[in-house]
Amino acid sequence: MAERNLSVDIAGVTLKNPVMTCSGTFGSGMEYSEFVDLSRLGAVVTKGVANVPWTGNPTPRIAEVSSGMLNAIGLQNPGIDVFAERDIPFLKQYDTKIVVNVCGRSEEDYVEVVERLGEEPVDLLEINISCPNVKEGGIAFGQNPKAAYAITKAVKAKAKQPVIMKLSPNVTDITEMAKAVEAAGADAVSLINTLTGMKIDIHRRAFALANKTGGLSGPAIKPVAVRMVYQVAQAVQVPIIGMGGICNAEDALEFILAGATAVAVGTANFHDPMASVQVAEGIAAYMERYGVSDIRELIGAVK
Amino acid sequence: MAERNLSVDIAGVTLKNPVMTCSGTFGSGMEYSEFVDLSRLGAVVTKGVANVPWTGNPTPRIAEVSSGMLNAIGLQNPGIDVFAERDIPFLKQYDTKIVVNVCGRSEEDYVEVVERLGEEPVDLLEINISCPNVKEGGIAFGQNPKAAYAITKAVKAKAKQPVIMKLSPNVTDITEMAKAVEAAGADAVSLINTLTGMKIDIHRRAFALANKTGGLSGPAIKPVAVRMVYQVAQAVQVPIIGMGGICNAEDALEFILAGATAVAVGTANFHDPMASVQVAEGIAAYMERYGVSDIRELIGAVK
Amino acid sequence: MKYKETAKVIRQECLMEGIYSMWIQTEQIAREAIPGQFISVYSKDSSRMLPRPISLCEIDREQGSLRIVYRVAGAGTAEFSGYQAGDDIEILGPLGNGFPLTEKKAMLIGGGIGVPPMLELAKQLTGEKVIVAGYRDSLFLDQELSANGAFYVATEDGSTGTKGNVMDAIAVSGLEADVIYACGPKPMLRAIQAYAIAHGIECYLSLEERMACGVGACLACVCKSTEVDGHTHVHSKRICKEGPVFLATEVELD
Amino acid sequence: MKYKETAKVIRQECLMEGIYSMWIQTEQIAREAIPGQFISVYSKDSSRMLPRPISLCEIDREQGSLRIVYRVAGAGTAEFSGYQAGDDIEILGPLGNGFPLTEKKAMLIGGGIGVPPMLELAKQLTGEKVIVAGYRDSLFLDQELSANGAFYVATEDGSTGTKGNVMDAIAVSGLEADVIYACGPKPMLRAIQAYAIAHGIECYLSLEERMACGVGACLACVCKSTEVDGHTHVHSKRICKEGPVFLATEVELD
Ligand SMILES: Cc1cc2nc3c(=O)[nH]c(=O)nc-3n(C[C@H](O)[C@H](O)[C@H](O)COP(=O)(O)OP(=O)(O)OC[C@H]3O[C@@H](n4cnc5c(N)ncnc54)[C@H](O)[C@@H]3O)c2cc1C
Ligand SMILES: Cc1cc2nc3c(=O)[nH]c(=O)nc-3n(C[C@H](O)[C@H](O)[C@H](O)COP(=O)(O)OP(=O)(O)OC[C@H]3O[C@@H](n4cnc5c(N)ncnc54)[C@H](O)[C@@H]3O)c2cc1C
Ligand SMILES: Cc1cc2nc3c(=O)[nH]c(=O)nc-3n(C[C@H](O)[C@H](O)[C@H](O)COP(=O)(O)O)c2cc1C
Ligand SMILES: Cc1cc2nc3c(=O)[nH]c(=O)nc-3n(C[C@H](O)[C@H](O)[C@H](O)COP(=O)(O)O)c2cc1C
Ligand code: FES
Ligand code: FES
Repeated sequence: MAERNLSVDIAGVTLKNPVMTCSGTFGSGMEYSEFVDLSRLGAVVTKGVANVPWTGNPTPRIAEVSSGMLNAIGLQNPGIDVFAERDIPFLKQYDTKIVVNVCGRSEEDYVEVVERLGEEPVDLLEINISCPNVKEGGIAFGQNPKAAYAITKAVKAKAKQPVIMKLSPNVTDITEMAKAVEAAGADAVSLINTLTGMKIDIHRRAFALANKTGGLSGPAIKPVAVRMVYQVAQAVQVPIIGMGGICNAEDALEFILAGATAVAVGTANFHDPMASVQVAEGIAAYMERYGVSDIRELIGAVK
Repeated sequence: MAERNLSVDIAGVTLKNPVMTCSGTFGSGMEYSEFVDLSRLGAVVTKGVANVPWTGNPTPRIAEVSSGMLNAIGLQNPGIDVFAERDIPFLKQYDTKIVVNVCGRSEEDYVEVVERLGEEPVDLLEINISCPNVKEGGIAFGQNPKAAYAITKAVKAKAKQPVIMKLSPNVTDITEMAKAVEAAGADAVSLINTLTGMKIDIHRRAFALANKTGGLSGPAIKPVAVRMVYQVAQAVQVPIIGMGGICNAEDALEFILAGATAVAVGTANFHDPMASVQVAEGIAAYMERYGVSDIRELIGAVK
Repeated sequence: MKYKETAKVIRQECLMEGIYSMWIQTEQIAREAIPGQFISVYSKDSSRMLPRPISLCEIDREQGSLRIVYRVAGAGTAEFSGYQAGDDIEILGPLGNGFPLTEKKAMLIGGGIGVPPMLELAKQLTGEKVIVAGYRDSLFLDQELSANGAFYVATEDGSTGTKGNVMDAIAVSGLEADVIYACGPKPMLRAIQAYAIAHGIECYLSLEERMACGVGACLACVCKSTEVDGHTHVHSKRICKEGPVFLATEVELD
Repeated sequence: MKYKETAKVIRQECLMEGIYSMWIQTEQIAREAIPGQFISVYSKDSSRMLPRPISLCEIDREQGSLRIVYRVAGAGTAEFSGYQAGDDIEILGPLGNGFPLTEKKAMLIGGGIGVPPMLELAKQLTGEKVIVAGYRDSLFLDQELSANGAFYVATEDGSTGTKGNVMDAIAVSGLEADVIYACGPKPMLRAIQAYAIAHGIECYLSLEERMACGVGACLACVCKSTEVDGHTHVHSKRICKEGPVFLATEVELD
């Protein structure tokens, strides 16, 4: 039986397999390390971290919806200092790549975190310009190609690690956004962040979330995510990290065939803490079944 | 026990209850009339009709996805002549309002159908500028406020009946679109049409739909739809017809509380042919339970 | 009339690996059903909204019961295969037009999971008939079919009957008929269509397509028709409504 | 350690309308669980992705079994209420911190569906204790609780015990303690918190919030803490991880 190659390359960083975690659904890996051997993942992507601690939104912060959930966590995080002291050393214990998700309210916020991370042993930076749950920053950068271009430029000017720009699906034309960040020097793009949604509690006659709106994630958004990955794959040259509703290897393979070089597992972790590793195993089994010797043969194979 | 008022007004047309059907999911009512008494619906909305017969897309035209489906029917229709001769007389047998959904490839196409319908006993026109499944027309008008304004103006200039503009959710800011069509004279808006999605068959390594992409509908899109109805309700004065994943009265009430004057049931018909009438009955039961004497007390009650 | 029913599973058995046979007690559907029609079966998992169309394999009008025989193809049919006697099953039917019955010398051709609808048809056709069934390797429903007419088998691996497909079996055994009824994979139907047209034989083909409504309202399940269709006046017929059974001369199989 | 298990329902009974009691056979979870902890229960319907957190009502470490008592509040709990002996049940646990056991004179207060976790706590607390339970009207678990300590009841309609809430029952019966454990609706917890702080009594409150991960990773289930929390260094603690049991002085209930 031939060795199968599952490793992929994102901007010069080699992942042992294409499976990562979605920012915000996996903490910094600590909690889920009781269930999965983090060394079996291509990379762990951390919860968004800002220059200073953020309090996040009031509760209720989540609501269940058909085949998915809404969240409005509001990027609660301890700030870069605590994060660098505690979470990075924790992740360094494992044989996996570290991707730090960065959030901010202003260009300066982002740049401060990025500069600070330049001294740290992290492999990739993922810049979240697509969080629908904070009043300032976040999605504002992610719904306008000019703003996305500018923030990418600013981050790239200071970043020591390759930069992944995380795109919002709440746009008319995702390829415009992808082209803008590519033009500004982004090394990769990740998509999709959540679709903005709302749930109303008809008995209390009130919003289900304290924040009124929240981000829709889970299998419900997978068809939109696969479509956007496909569109972006036809529009840019940089590698794509695909996410949105991936629960199993079949789902992940849809993204890879559509053009994603790597994939990330998010909401599915809440349904099954072992989901991420099972996706990686399932991809290997698929390659075995169909005699695919290198995962790269599958990337973008459906056109 | 007090009489409860379920009737609502859309641009001067009184619907006996706020429940309609979604265009394209109910034919012209003929097939479903075996299961539901059409006279118990506020209105029947027909499949999109064009000036001439359209062939539609090749098959497979649909695919199932989590809590929803993708469709790329491509607006197959017999053209306005056959429609006017056969479908309108059929619907006139029932005590319900008739809403004709109009599609076109160009402004002239739309206007031709609208003019032709001016002579017919139909109550409302719904102009579909948001179909993601046809190459020309359709969504092109629905993703650009200027184009939406222009087509609305052109249609309004010739329409004898009040005009509902049907909006696409595949936009960065739905309120911009709603404001544009309101400014151009639209009498009402309906939302949402389908979100563009894709499914890949990983075993055949091919698109699940012949058209590659299709429109995502069903409960999966409900949170996005409720959010957009809420946003539009804050942005315009004209009545809103809400749709997207409504399966039962609870779902419908979310839309009404968010600001919809009427609602429409689509994909749910495929799961249960009686869904539309059950939604109407369930709304009445909710009003009974909470002592709501007039449905209008509920419209937009959550702010 | 069509009915949406919460019917009851009478019994279910596994005919061979991945092929199940289920008898269902209905209120109305069985009493009005004819061979070649189908039912839509609904999943109990709310994430799966669309019904699964399954042909009627047997109809017991007196008992009001139906039999379906189906292959586990995905999550929906896997779910159905777990149902047990007494369980509820949500169904819509009877759907489609069904096979027109004649007294002519008939040939019934089933391929793979297209074999089941031939059983009720064989039982209801009173004239002279031959039944040809094509399988990959293992046989199912073969005993019941052979009790209802002269029975010929083709298997891909040659383990039973003619090695090859149903056309091979027809050729080898020199079978002839005045009317053909067929259900099975598209390549098989295409071959039968060509054969019937070439020989000027009246021929009915039962087609498949992805369905949403199952009743003719959504236009998901169309096939190309040679003539302009009566419904939308293009070259396109609804398999769930005008079909699933079409005259070979009526449709284009591409 | 936490475990994701496909456990087995041992038996289930309906205690009163809408309230169910289920015993579950686990591999590992019961052997490591303590009172005040909870499990996450997963739905079998793929449209419902999030687990339902349910407190442990009894723990049989030797048998490796757990008891949960829950109210049918929506689709998920309605589904669980249909499970029967022998059915699989997908669970994650044991989750949360649980109640710290002491030898002090204890008062256990449960309100409504906050009553169940008091049973295992009562069984494990060896010192002097009173148990106060508040109900709307009908009682459940009352016999088992009264077998484990002095038992006082408040009902909203006055049909049993003190008419009113648990605070009324405490006042009427002049109950006192050196440590309080409480679980129930927020208004009740708020009253107990105020009472305990005013009287300088050590007091543990078990809180509820919507949860996604149940293990501390998603930050869905936070409550306001009086001090900066250790995890994200804001005033916010994770109920699933640092809780669900908090010192009354540690949290703000708004
Ligand atoms: C008129 C008609 C009669 C049929 N009769 C039989 C029968 O008697 N026995 C039998 O085993 N099968 C029959 N089929 C095929 C059967 O409908 C599919 O195998 C079944 O829908 C698969 O569902 P699934 O959930 O297991 O698979 P999945 O692949 O998970 O289904 C996903 C979706 O695709 C649809 N789908 C998948 N395969 C098919 C298909 N071949 N045709 C139509 N839709 C499909 C499903 O209905 C569902 O909406 C018939 C199909 C049609 C159209
Ligand atoms: C730590 C903890 C312990 C609990 N212990 C018990 C118990 O022992 N017995 C009991 O009857 N109930 C308990 N609950 C409440 C129980 O979790 C909810 O009643 C249950 O999740 C409702 O699910 P559903 O699908 O029936 O309702 P739905 O309203 O349909 O649920 C929809 C979503 O909201 C969540 N949700 C709804 N109500 C609550 C709630 N009150 N708290 C948290 N999430 C909620 C569900 O988990 C689900 O994600 C506890 C909650 C927490 C947080
Ligand atoms: C609870 C929760 C928290 C999230 N937090 C972040 C975040 O901090 N930064 C970010 O870029 N994306 C965040 N996301 C978005 C996810 O990373 C991912 O893009 C999205 O959920 C789609 O993937 P999924 O459907 O697999 O969850 C969050 C999602 C969820 C559900
Ligand atoms: C099979 C199908 C066909 C449709 N055809 C049309 C159409 O002809 N015109 C139109 O405006 N919308 C069409 N739609 C969109 C629906 O009217 C509706 O906006 C959408 O499906 C969301 O509602 P739902 O989730 O309840 O189905 C179609 C949807 C489906 C599923
Ligand atoms: S499935 Fe809807 S028309 Fe046939
Ligand atoms: S539920 Fe995720 S942190 Fe508590």
